[in-house]
Amino acid sequence: MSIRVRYFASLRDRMGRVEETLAAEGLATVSDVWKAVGEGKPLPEQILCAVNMDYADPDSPVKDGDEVAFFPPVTGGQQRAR
Amino acid sequence: MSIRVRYFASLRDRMGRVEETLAAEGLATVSDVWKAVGEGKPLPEQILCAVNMDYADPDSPVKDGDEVAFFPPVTGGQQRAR
Amino acid sequence: MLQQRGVSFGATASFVGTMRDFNEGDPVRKMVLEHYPGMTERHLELIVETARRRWKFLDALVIHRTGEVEPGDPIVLVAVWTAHRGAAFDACREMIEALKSEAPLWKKETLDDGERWVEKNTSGY
Amino acid sequence: MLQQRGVSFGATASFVGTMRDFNEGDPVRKMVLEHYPGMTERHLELIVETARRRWKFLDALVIHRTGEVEPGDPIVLVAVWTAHRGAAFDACREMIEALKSEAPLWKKETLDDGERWVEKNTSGY
Repeated sequence: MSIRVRYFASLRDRMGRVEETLAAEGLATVSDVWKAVGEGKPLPEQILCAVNMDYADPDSPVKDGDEVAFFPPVTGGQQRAR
Repeated sequence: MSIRVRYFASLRDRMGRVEETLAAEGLATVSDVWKAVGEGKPLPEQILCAVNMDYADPDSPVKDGDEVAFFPPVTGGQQRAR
Repeated sequence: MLQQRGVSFGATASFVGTMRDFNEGDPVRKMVLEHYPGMTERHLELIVETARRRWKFLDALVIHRTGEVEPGDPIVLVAVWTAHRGAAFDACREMIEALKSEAPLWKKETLDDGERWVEKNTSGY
Repeated sequence: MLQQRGVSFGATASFVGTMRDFNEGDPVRKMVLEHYPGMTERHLELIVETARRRWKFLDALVIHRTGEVEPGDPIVLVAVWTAHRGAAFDACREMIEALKSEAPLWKKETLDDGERWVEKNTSGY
């Protein structure tokens, strides 16, 4: 009956929280989840999302028990050389 | 007053000797050296040559004191994968 | 280790990415590498599997450091063992590019006057 | 060693070529790597210098084994340290190709029924 929402890196700092748990009612897509946690605003284009640890789209479906994550573009690997 | 001639790998086996020293008189080019050691035949196209450890051509000049080497195509590095 | 992987491979290509002490014109003192436990590991495995299907290499290893690192520390290793050297180079390079664009990993730098998240990644060269 | 080369480089690419136990359809028991003392060393250095001018990398290492080797033994190592990973991969690959075509080195294989000189080299892939 719930969806776990997690935030990483700079987005976590901006949200001011590491994770939260939402009631699943009324949440059909990743986009719905974001609206629920992000004060109703649409998901910014540069924010990535994952459902159950697979990359997802704003339109990807979510269901009870899912883990949804939001995070900024990834920056792993070798450090930027500049 | 002499030119040292060296052979490597399969060419050494074929020549039956590792090196020899020739009198420099009458030897103006690598090609002349080969004719002197190779029973008068022209230098085969696939045989590589070096003068004083730098790659050379049949037309490269030689002089007293030089070291001339003849060898087959190189096969270093990773083994042929087949 | 290289020598114990059997005798049917002839080529090993590897890449190590190391923390530099400068970024965007600023000296960097240290760095924290954050990951998404579970998802990061899964995506590193996926990168190996994708490359294995494409190049039929014999073996590959991808290791990415997490947590605090200092300049000079290795951050990422990609190693590939194959029969032919062309495949080893191609797969190794493709895997590090895939890792940089797909694996959930983020860097926060400590500068002289504070911290900052690295916002975008180098696209390669 | 990788971690002690300073903090201005960010990328290390390396290649190891290893002796395989099969060549031209025949099992190979061992191999002798012959070189031209003096000329071989000079040409390995030349390969490093040529690549250094072309890519401005920070450091490079080329090591080629000589004498008797057995299957699984490493034959050649090329390692390159640079700031950017593209240059590291490109230089490493170019250097191993140059080594194979330019460095005076020859292989003699020991088969089950005798010995043979390897007559030509693989052109890359």
